[in-house]
Amino acid sequence: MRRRQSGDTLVLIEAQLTASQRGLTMAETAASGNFKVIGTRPVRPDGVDKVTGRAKFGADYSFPGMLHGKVLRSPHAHALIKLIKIDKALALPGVKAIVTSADLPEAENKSEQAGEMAVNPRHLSANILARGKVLYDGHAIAAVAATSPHIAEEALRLIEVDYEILPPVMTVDAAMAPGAPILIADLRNKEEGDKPTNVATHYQFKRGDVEAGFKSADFIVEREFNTAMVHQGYIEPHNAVGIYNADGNATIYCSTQGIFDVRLLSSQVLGVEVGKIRVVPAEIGGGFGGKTTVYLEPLSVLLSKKTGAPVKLTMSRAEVLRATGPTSGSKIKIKMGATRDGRLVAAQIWMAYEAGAYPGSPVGAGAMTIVAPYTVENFLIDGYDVVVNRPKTAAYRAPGATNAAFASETVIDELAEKCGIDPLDFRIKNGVQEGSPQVVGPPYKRIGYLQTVEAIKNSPHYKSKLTGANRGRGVASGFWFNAGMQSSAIVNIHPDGTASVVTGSPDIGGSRASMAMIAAEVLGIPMTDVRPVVADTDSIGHTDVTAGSRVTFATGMAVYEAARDAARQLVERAAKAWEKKPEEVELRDGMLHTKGNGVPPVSIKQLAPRFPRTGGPIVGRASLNARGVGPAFACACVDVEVDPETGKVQILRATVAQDAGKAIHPSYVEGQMQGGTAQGIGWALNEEYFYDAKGILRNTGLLDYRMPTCLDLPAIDAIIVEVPNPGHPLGVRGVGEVSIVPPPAAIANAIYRATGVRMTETPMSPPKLLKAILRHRSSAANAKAAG
Amino acid sequence: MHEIHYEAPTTLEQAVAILKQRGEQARPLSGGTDLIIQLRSGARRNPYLIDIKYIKELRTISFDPKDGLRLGAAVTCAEIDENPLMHRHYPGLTEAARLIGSVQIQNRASVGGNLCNGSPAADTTPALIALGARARIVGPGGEREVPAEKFAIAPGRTVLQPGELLVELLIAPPPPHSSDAYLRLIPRNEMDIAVVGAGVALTLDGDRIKAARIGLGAVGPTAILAETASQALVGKKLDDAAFDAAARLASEAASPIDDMRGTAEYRRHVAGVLARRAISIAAERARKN
Amino acid sequence: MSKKTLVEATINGEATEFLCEPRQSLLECLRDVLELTGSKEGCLTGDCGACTIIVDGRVVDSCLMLGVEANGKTISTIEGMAIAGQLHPLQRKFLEHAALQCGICTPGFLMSAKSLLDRNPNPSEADVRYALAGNLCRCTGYDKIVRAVLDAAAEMRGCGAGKAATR
Amino acid sequence: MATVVIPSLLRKFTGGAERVAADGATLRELIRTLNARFPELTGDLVENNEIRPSIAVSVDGEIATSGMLEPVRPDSEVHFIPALGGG
Repeated sequence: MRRRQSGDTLVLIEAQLTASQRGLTMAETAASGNFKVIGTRPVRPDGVDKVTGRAKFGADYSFPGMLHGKVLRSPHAHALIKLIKIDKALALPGVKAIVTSADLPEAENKSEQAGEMAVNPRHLSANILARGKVLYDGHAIAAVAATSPHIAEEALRLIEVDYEILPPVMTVDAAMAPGAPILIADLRNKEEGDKPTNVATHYQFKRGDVEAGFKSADFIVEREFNTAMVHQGYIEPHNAVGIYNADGNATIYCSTQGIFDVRLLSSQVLGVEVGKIRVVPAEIGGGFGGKTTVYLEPLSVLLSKKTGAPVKLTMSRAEVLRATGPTSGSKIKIKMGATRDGRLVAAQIWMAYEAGAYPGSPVGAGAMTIVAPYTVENFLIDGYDVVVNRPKTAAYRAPGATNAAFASETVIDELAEKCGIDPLDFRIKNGVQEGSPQVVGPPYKRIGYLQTVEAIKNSPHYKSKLTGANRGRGVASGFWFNAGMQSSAIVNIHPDGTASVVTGSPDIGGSRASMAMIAAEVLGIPMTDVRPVVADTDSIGHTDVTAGSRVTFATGMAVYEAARDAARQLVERAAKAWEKKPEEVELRDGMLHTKGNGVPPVSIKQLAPRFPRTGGPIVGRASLNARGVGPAFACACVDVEVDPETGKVQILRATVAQDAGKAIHPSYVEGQMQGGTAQGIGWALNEEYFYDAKGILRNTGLLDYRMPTCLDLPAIDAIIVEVPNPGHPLGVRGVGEVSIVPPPAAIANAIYRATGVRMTETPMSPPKLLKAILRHRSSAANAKAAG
Repeated sequence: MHEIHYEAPTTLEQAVAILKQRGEQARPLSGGTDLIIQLRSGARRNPYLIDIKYIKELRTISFDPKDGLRLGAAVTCAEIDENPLMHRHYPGLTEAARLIGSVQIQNRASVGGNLCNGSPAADTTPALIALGARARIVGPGGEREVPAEKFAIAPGRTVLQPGELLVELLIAPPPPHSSDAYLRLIPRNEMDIAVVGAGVALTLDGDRIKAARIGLGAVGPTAILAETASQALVGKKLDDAAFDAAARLASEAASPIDDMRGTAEYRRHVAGVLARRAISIAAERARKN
Repeated sequence: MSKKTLVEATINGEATEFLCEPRQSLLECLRDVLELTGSKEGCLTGDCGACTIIVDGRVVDSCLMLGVEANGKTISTIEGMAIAGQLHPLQRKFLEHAALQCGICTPGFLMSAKSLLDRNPNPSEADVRYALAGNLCRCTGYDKIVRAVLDAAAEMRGCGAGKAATR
Repeated sequence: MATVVIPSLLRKFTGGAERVAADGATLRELIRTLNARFPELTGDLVENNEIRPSIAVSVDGEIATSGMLEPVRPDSEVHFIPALGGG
């Protein structure tokens, strides 16, 4: 095992900015690299609370008279609910209320915009409490409120449910087979007309002439890949405290990636106006996309309404795994062709993703990312969103892209090998850059794909020699769109010249630090003089989810604008005091200066106490629907050692390069890159949803849902590449997601070099890899015998 | 969790009396690292928990060159790992104890609890089987001893009758030129349950094997003594042929199932691989003793 | 309602009495009875380590210990780690190294790391990784956590800022 | 006239045409023009006078943030693409 102490870090900066950024003072600063705060590594403002146990996560809230709720869940994968009898449970001392779907209003069967995604309120409601039918093991049926969580649990045992068990449909193959049992009676798709189906949507992307493309290819690789359903694995289970008041107003305290989404979705499920619900963001213990929808939140309000008391619900780990939103397992058939000189000329791809119980897998994103890093002249990509008797999937870090890249980046490795070209050079040769068309058509703006590949190529890791038996090195790339959407920010200047910056983006990985840094940079004051606040839904303008790598980009843009608004007011205020025109005053390094001679400069600290007598408080504001999203690319290099007798893989070394655009707080950017890489490694090697023949999830705990421990991972070197995003005043791209995409393919490619085996299935767990190794050996032996 | 009653007797007599009184409703509580999870999930319902950690006899490790080891049933894995005599005389059992769970778990879990839990995948059981350990059980009807390989009778079930308590594990002193080893396969490097475990104890006579015992875990409903594989080593020279033959027989002794942790085919294969590796480590250690 | 038991323990240096039901875990007692919510619940099966505390000098998962078992014990939780407002070097190093993102696992990691350094002031990277293997973190990939612990150890040994830590 | 790139599966409604020229200063006007020529096409893109929630519109490579009111220039290129969520 390599004994290096820590990841080495390198920041590559490409300083030139495009013309679109001209006219922005800060952008000029960005180009010159003369930031005072941005790019430094200060301690996060919420840090002390988090290392002393003071930070309040959702489950840490309690209120006088609070009751505890628990949810009864289906023990069957697919069944009709004939009868629910609650009288025995209600009779248990301490039980205060029980709710079922009969307590929820009928929700409309339509598609509605909710944050990032389209949501069907009927499906959402039925996922929260099953209506007549259960569609997966763990599907919620009823919820109990009692004086203690133990009593609530015992009450669940006393609820009687009669089921009519139906055959489970667990895979896309089973769901798409003719005559397959139908999960949702009224589900239809365009192509099958009025025929009941399990295929919710068919996506297709087409460019050029794929047949002609293959004719021009010298090498063609065709393979089928299968990836297992996996979970985000956040350490904090879902939670919610609901308080319903007699006046019809409700408050929800919960750990969520999107308070405004919780408000909207809860209002849809409960049939209550949005304005009657306030959502207070607790600290959130990880989400990775899995906390962008609701499960317990509406139930907490419903039970509170029924009992008149605050009600807290928390999930057990088994509930988290059985009944929240993992990401899709998938089947991908892929055929790609290249010319002898290493030019990709054609790709034909068929991909089907498990949506879970209700439509909405990320297969569309998978289809749009699968060849996104490459200019391929001809392709035909078909994607199918398929319902199966598994939990409804939710977003998971670059949703859909990791499955897709596992397939395409493995095949590209194989093509590079056939062409006799280094796999990184092959990627550089075919890689997209500014002006290359995206899969969906429009050209890329400024992107840093090639720079990430070059960064790996020039890394100490790739340049080092890997020696030793059963060892191999693999590389792979990844693409993710990143997201814009709506954000709001307020910057208050306090009487002592310090500031607070208020946003609606729950801080899941240190975003308070970057928000404070951006405001400090604009105002020219120390970061420690800016206190960041994550406010509730009544205290800040609408802000979409902390997801899609959007917070530093979009909320950061709002903070930047709000701070500039405050700065403009400071200038006006000083000008007024000095009887100058505003354009004669400027704010520089926290000091207000007059242009030319005259008045000595005044600091914000000196000016602020005089606000009451010069026109009142100064509040900078911004709200926006962010444009200028800059996509992200990553490239990873992984060394493995395989035990050929047991199939166990050890990760020896890992390096990831990623284009951040501009790293506001480099430590937290590296943290995102390292964390995404770790999740990708877990996905690659051992994580999977393991269902039995009846569709019951067998691995419902963290003993058998095997996420990497710190003994399973090496130091992870993070190379931040900075190719500024021309669409952001500070050059920021999102950094939260793309690093999860390359590892599974990089590991498969490394395993190939260590063993000669091409893995086409995740997880590449010891039993699966050993089987492949033994098969490979016996076929090699047969070939030798025959030869 | 359902309601429970908790008692913490300080003598063996008290413990046995309570266990007798409560019958099947009672269960001894040692580290609780399996039991509390099972009570919480509803896999077991025992309203009476008898905390045995305050009974001195159950918390003691004693080694005597003539009589061997007496390992109290509630001695924690951490205490075993911290005991130099354990490392010197029973390195295989000690490494098995050290493999159970995290540091947090090792500070609570006991070898006795590991055995009483009756899991076929318990790490210390194949190591105990290899060492020929006997379980001393005290109950209303007096005392009895049961060999480690006979202790579990089915997954989660043991020979213990209502009212009976496992007091300690008895292991003979290691003969000259002997040692033991334990290996397991887990998909991760920590915090996992054995997909296969193999414990081996060997005694050498020059470059030949004088005695051998191979215990296998997670390859059947209970951990087993792979007798044929063990016997195949006896009288053999320490060479590849002998090791390979024993590995083959160890694979054949396995009767595993397919589950989320591994396929039957995989477990059978790995049983041989690990047995062979553990034989070779035990032989290497024995040579130095 | 089952009968409650009186438990006496020393918690973060204070003699403490509390009432609990025997079925309540020590974690539940700390969080719901004593309002010490710094110890977190992540799995209730001893697999994630978010509830790690130190009992009589040894780390345990407080979810796998009954409250009644705490009787007579000396217990340290995250709330007692900073003394008189002074952060423990581990706490400081976690902040300096950005060794946390969401922070839910942080109290457990700090308890495990403290217990390691209490026993072994000069651990290797492998020692640190072994000692922390019972604590899951899903955000960081562990790199910065391991680095922070090594740096804190160096500082506590009096080596100043360890070489391991400098970038 | 702006160029509208028709999603692959909807080209059956445009007689196989991949790129269609259409007039309009906003998406609403553009879609109105398209609707007049290819009445079956727009039902999959628009519902109740709004872009369907499952669809995102890219105008000159930028995802539209003003819905049907999004400005379109005479030389704009417009793509209809699936909406997607991040984690």
